[in-house]
Amino acid sequence: MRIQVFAVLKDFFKKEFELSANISNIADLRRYLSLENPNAAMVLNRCRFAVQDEFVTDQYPLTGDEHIVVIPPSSGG
Amino acid sequence: MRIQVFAVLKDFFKKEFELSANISNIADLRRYLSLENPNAAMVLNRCRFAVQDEFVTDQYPLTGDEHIVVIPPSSGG
Amino acid sequence: MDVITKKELDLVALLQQSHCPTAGAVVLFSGEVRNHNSGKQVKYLEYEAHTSMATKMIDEILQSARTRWNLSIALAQHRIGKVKITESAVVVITASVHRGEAYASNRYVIDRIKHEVPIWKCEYLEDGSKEWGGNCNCHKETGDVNKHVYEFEVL
Amino acid sequence: MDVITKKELDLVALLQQSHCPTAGAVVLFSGEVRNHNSGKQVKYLEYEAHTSMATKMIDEILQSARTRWNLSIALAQHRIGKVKITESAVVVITASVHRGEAYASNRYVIDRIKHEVPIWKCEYLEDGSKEWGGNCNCHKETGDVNKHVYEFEVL
Repeated sequence: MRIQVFAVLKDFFKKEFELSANISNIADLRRYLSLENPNAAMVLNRCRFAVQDEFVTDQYPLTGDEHIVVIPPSSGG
Repeated sequence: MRIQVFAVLKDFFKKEFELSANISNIADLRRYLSLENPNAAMVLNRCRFAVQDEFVTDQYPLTGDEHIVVIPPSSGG
Repeated sequence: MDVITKKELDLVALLQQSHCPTAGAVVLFSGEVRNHNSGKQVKYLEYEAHTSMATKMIDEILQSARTRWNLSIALAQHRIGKVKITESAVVVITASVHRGEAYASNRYVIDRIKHEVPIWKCEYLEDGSKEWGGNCNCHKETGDVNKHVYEFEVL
Repeated sequence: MDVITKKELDLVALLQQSHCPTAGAVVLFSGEVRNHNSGKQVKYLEYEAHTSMATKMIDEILQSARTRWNLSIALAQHRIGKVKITESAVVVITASVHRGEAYASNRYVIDRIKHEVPIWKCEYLEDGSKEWGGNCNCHKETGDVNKHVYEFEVL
């Protein structure tokens, strides 16, 4: 699966990267990324995730082919 | 005293006119004008009065030398 | 700047001078002439003001808003004379650190102008008639021509 | 019009196209870059967006506002990239028959943009440091990153 991160998450991860680990849903992915970079755990807990530009829940199942966007809390305006 | 009226009151009175009747306060003036033009009575009841560009109450005493402005309900904006 | 003016309101110029390094929020309100009111077709409006009192009162309202919401900018201008459909009859601009204050104060200023300040509109209708209209009717609720029910308070 | 743009926001052009014969009230909000935030001196901001999602979401928010308040006009534009002090980062314009709807809908649109839409700001401070900031913190109150406390609702 392809992961794309924004804003403050770019301080912890590459802007876009491939992940081939065995990850079954969004909750799993959140945990995986938090373990990979514990300093990002607090932000990741507050992130929303999107697949194909649609927000998905923690239970959303992942097959490994997805493009997943990790969206920190908004701060526009 | 000199009376100046605005807006809808110009349909009932001249825009500016002299009044030499014996009128002792604003409440008197309101009654006097209403009797002079009964069609204007309803509007006059809702008007504010100003002397020297300051709003005055019904009890404000008049000597006869004042410039009095009769102010219908606002409808700006 | 004349608070009461016969000229077309220059919203663009007013907006362009309303940016301030300490302000994060600017709100502009423009009250414009509609082609309809209470089911009637409106051709144009004509505004009249008791200019000296209106100017003084609007200045006081703006000063009161500046103090109450700690505004960086507070300005208002009202046009008199003939105002055509889509043209602006009144503009209010407020600027503050955060947006809450800019919205609230803007609303406060326009509400007070509409209820209190000696400015009147006359509607010239498509059928050829005219009507002095849109009067503040608060006395019906408050029983006092000096007591108003402001929209900004009942929100 | 690009909802998300790298160009300077043209408030004047947007305002000029926001007059409508059926609308009596136009409200413009401009969110501008302040020289201070939480006691720190700010040099400039840099905004980033997930453009495709942000565009779609802002369009949906505007459509929802149009329906809810029966607006004649509802538009919004957000700038990304470097934005200097006093420059506008976001603009929202709403127009409606009466002013209540124009104010309320304007506030609704900006609140939802700030809380929900994937746009982020990074503060570049006078001391040379940078800070991703001003995050929506509603989850602390609601316990859910998808549930927000909107200013327009608590007014």
